[in-house]
Amino acid sequence: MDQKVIENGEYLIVQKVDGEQIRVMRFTPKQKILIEKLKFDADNAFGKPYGLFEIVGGDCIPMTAQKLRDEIEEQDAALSVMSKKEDLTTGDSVDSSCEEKPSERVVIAPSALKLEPEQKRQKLVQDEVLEMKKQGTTGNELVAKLVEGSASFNTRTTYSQSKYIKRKSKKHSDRVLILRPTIRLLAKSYYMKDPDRIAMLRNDQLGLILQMAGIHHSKNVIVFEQNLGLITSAIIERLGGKGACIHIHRGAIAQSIPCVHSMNYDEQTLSTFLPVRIGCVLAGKQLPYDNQRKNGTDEEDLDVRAADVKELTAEEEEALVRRNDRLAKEKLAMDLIENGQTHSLIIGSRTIDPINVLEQFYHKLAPASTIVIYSPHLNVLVESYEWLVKNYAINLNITNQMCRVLQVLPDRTHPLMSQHIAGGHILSAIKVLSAENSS
Amino acid sequence: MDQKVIENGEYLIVQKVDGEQIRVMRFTPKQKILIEKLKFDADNAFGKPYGLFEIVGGDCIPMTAQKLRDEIEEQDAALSVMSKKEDLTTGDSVDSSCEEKPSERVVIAPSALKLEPEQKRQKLVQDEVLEMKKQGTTGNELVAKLVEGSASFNTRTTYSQSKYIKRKSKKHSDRVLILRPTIRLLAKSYYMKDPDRIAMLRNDQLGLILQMAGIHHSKNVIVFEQNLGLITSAIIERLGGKGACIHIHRGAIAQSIPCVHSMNYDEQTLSTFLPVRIGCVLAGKQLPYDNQRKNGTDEEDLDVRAADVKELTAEEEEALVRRNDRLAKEKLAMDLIENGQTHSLIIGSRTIDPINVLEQFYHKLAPASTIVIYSPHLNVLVESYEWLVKNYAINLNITNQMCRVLQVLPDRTHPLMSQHIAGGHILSAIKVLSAENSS
Amino acid sequence: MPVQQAISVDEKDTASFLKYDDRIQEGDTVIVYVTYGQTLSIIVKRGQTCMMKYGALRHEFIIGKRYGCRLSATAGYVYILRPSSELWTRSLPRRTQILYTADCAVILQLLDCKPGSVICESGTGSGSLSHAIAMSIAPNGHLYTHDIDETRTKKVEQEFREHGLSEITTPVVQNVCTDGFFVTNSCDGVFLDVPAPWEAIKHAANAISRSRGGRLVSFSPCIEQVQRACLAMRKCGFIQIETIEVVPTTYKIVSQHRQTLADFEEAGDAYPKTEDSRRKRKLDAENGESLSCQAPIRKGTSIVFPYQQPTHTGYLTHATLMPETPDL
Amino acid sequence: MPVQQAISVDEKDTASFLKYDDRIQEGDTVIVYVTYGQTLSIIVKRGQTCMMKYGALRHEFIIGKRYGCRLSATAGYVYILRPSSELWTRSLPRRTQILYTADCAVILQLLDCKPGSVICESGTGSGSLSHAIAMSIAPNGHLYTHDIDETRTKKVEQEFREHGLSEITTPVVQNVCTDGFFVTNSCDGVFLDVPAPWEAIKHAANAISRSRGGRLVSFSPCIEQVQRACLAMRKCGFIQIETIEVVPTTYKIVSQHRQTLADFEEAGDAYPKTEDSRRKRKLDAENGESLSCQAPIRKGTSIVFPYQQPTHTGYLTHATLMPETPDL
Repeated sequence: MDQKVIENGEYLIVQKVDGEQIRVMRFTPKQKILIEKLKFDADNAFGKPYGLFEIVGGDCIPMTAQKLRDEIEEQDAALSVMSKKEDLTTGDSVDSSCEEKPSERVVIAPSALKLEPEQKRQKLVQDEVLEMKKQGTTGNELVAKLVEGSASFNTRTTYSQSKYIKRKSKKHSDRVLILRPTIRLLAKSYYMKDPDRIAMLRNDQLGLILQMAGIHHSKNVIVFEQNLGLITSAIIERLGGKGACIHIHRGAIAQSIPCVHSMNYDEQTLSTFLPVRIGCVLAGKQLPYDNQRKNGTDEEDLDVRAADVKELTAEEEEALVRRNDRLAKEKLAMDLIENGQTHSLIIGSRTIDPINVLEQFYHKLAPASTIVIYSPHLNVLVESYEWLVKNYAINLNITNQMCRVLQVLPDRTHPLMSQHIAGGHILSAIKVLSAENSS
Repeated sequence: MDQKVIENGEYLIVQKVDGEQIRVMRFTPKQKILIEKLKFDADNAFGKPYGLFEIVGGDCIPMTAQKLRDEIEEQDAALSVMSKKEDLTTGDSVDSSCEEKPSERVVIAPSALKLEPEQKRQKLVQDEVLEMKKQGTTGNELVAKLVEGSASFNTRTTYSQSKYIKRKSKKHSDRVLILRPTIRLLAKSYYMKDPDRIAMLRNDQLGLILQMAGIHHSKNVIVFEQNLGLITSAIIERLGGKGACIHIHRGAIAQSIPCVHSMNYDEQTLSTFLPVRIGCVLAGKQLPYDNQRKNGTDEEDLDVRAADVKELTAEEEEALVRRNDRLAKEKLAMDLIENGQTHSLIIGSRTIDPINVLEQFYHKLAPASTIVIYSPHLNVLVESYEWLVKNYAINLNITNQMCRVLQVLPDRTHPLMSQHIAGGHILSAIKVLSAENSS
Repeated sequence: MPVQQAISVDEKDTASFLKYDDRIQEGDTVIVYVTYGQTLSIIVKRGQTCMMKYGALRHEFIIGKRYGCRLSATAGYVYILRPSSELWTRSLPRRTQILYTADCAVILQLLDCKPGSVICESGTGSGSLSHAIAMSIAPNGHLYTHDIDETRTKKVEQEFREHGLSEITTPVVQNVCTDGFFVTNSCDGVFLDVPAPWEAIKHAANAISRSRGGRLVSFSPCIEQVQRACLAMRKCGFIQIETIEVVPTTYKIVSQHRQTLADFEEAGDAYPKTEDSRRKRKLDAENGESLSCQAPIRKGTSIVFPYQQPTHTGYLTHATLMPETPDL
Repeated sequence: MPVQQAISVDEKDTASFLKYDDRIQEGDTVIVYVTYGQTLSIIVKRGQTCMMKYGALRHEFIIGKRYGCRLSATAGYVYILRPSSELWTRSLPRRTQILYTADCAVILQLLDCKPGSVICESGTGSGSLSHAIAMSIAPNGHLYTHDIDETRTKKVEQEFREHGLSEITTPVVQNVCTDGFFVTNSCDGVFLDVPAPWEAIKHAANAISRSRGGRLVSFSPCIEQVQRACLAMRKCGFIQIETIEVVPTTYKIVSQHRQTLADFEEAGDAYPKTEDSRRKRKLDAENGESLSCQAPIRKGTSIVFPYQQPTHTGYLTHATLMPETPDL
């Protein structure tokens, strides 16, 4: 099922090592991939295994794990010389060298040294750096040179050293990860890039939604979300090709769901994706297709539709097949809802009042179903909570959670100084039967 | 000004070393002080300097800082033998021994050792412990013995060791701190004991209120609070005997303000405390005293009034003097308000709608005054925010903050596993003049 | 046509924790929901009786009822719920400190768990996370869960059998720090919750598929464990090493009290006490949620509750091991 | 009768940052509030002009105006505010990384600062905390603030003079880690913000009054610094050693969008963008607060904003040194 090498037309995750961006993009021939000032040709990546690459002159050279390990050993050896400490017994096994205490490597420098301006300390001039880059010096080599060139490096506090190395690494690192998208990486990518459009839904909270809803293989789930398809896509993945992810959407076709498209799902996996039009939900029955209606004008679907446009001649027939497939899936989904065969309702709200969605679906859920509502606004959930209590829900719970990244470096360990912290709240509950309906 | 020794009738903070409670109590003759199962006579504390005491047989024996240092040195020596490591060069100065790396002292034990039931490991039986206690063995000695008696102590992970020592220490420690109350300790005491009654106001948030309001010597401040006098008392302290802390209160006399009473303020410091009845505020003028009205029935004032009751014969005259004093202060306060001589309004809300308080006082504040509103409920502050924007306030800011305690122990450092986390939100603003009033 | 296949919800071979029958059958594991704080997991068996806060409930009464039903016990009502990994975490018999749902949920995300994933775990503990992983990788993935304590692996093995998860799980008695994992060069993810994770990391690297690469997540309460683990991960060639901490906060809905100064002067601050549920009749008390909504005279609002909450469980350090690709 | 004394608000000898005159005089330090993000501190002086985002403002126009007034500059409106330690922290000329108000506020509490307190601080840095301390201990306390960089102490000395705080402050050029503090056996509290606090702790113990005892607060970004500092504190006889971390979150008020499914089907989610302030006229823009309230068509609600915020500044370790009482 899983491909081993990068293929033409695939959605991929591109990320610089220690970079700040995680980009989701579709690799097509002759495309120039640009990420945080690093540039390479998509063509050079095709046919190579997913993983870590070093970019040298626009080419992608794969890095193996072994190569990385060797490199790290070299670096560590160099560092231990640099810190002018006696070498530890080098005959040690890997095991005991892993146990090396953090404090043995770098000692926090005594306080209170006057800092000189950066320019004075830095002997390598800008021109030299540019020259070396032109000659194909890799990022890591450059950083090493820059560190050497900084006369006062050893006298600065390790705190500034760390900042220094980091700054330099960021500027010159030429390593890039090219990976198959995962829900985790997609979530992080959108959260960093445009938290507003996914209603600030973080990966950790997405996980909680799935866990509270109890999503797993073969389950039937109703989802209404305003999170660019992130929740929907995560459900599809967890269903693993069996069950139903009933996706309630605006307009004639499911739109604004880039997180579903970019996961490169195979046909079997995608078979559980059952889009249902809001119009049908509101009408209480399946409606015929309205061709006059504008189908999805959002940017996210542009490339999908752009691809369609190419085969204009066969378009009509294909469109008919696709439409029939959509209608069949929609019918299936609506039957599951009407027959009380859905076991979970997930609402990922950004602007929608969850109560309005609850009113549409809650009463049709099978008893013992799970309900999970995500919203950036706590007050919205307070009202949903009260609605649920009145409608025979138990096990109600409202949480939010802090998620903080730590910098873990010898003698410089602390939570990151600044991070994205926006997030939402999660309300979860279980529907039960009233006393009268229980017997 | 500051007393040096514990006196009869004083409010004091009592806290066991590493205990969980911080108690505020008034020490009176023949009183038995009981804290977390430790008992001693208040009489034994009178005349001794505030500080750390060891309780042996109901007596309080002062501990000096020097004694503590000696003891710690001993312990460390014992520990370093226990950890079977070669002693570090003992001739080192204090300076370098302070630099001792955490990881050098205790090594995290290898994983995966089966744990036997506690009873099996613990050779010292309960009877022996009781016997030793009767013989006056101090808490520290007992813990040492218990640790010795635990056969598998050294084979357990240090994480459990730490928990073990802590559990034992808590059970047997006989050390107690007797201190003069400070705002910090009062805040912590009430927050731990009864967060509900101070509307979950934490010490760190109290600090932020004072800082955003800009409270300092000689300022005139209006405060309405429902936090047991905690905010009021903090303002009184920061005024340092000059300025005005105009305290808006319910009923005929200021009630439910134990945090003011228990600070043992001298007359000069208390002179800035100007209580004003809500009745007068609502009436827009000073009202005569209504004797029929019940004066403060809350528990907090009981001891104050109990003290009054003793001198029943002189009571009437004294009451008259006090009432005249109260009326004079109230008049002063109301004049300051009416004349636009107040520069800060602080609202510590628990049940009050801050907007109602703003409506009473905001327009009478001097321009450029600071407004700070505390509430456990964010939605209340959202509405106050909107009110303030409409009424020429700028520099608006809503924050809350996490405050977390860390356990810092060699190889066992982490945030406490469980803590009180309830808190509130703080809205701050500055009143400005409209364009018309600016010239 | 895959669509038809996708929605068949009732197959003989689906496991107990994964199946969605409408009615409860003998042999099913069900969750008896007593209060928010008390949920019990029982295997329904004729002749047996479940004892809890609200008295006794004979299993006979449960069989044939619908999931989600409300049943009378001798001293109150309970609800019968479907088992889920979240409810299991709250109901399981605890043999050790367990991982709670907030951490389990994040760990599944960090391991990229999905149907078909092969995951190694150590230690098994009480099987809280083990169940969460097994549910997420069903029906064609596999979980190898390691513990040094045989009683624990035996117990979780039995639970997996009862819950229809035994075919996708293999409990192993093995010290992963000294002896490595049960499999090598084959899994997609390794989870570590051991006192000295740095000892296990090179073994984790060996367990991960060399052609696919994989994910590593290590849970540790102390920062020093994290520091050593990070060094070890770096040495073993892991990349994108990141340490995060997730701290959930739970809220409670209460009715909001908003007084004017005049109200307050008149009545004082009769703030709705959190403990004033004494007047509640048993019927109200049977689930913890009804407190504020029985008489919604005032607007609801949320407060952080309880005042004291977990503020730390452990740090989660996660990293990626790249496939061992040949140089091209 | 102390009451009369307590409310005299206008004395000749009170300092500039402490006095509460109604009208602005020449020589006063005032805060020019341009936007929420831009506040300037200026000393009002005839003939000078203040340049900022909204153009130029001649000081002549400020003199004699009331604090809190709104004034026209050449390209917009500004407000003239009284200086406070909070506004100073946001407006001061930064020479180093500074301590912000959330930390300053907690530090004052942990040091038990009040009028009369004698406090030692190191380093002075840009004087953000120094001002906060000085304001809180006035009029009869004293602050000794130490830094190794003379340009910094000189600068803060000048600022203290301009702000009427020089009598209660003494800036000192001294490395407290090697040479200790300016005073011994006399202060009530010591604050440390130095890279190697453990080197300064025995000196802190020496600076604290032996008869009164005192408080110590140490600020450090890294946990390793905290670990060493805690060991040093314990060795030097400090008790009740506690490390805390305070992380503030700021909110913003936006109008809430609550759609029904029908609304959404019809109109899409035209969520109020955070950046759609382009249509705002300059008049609205002049203070950052007016965004949502100009047209309160919808109910206001709060969101965490900005999305990225400070999540760590440093750990605060605080401890108490008991008085050296004689054995009784």
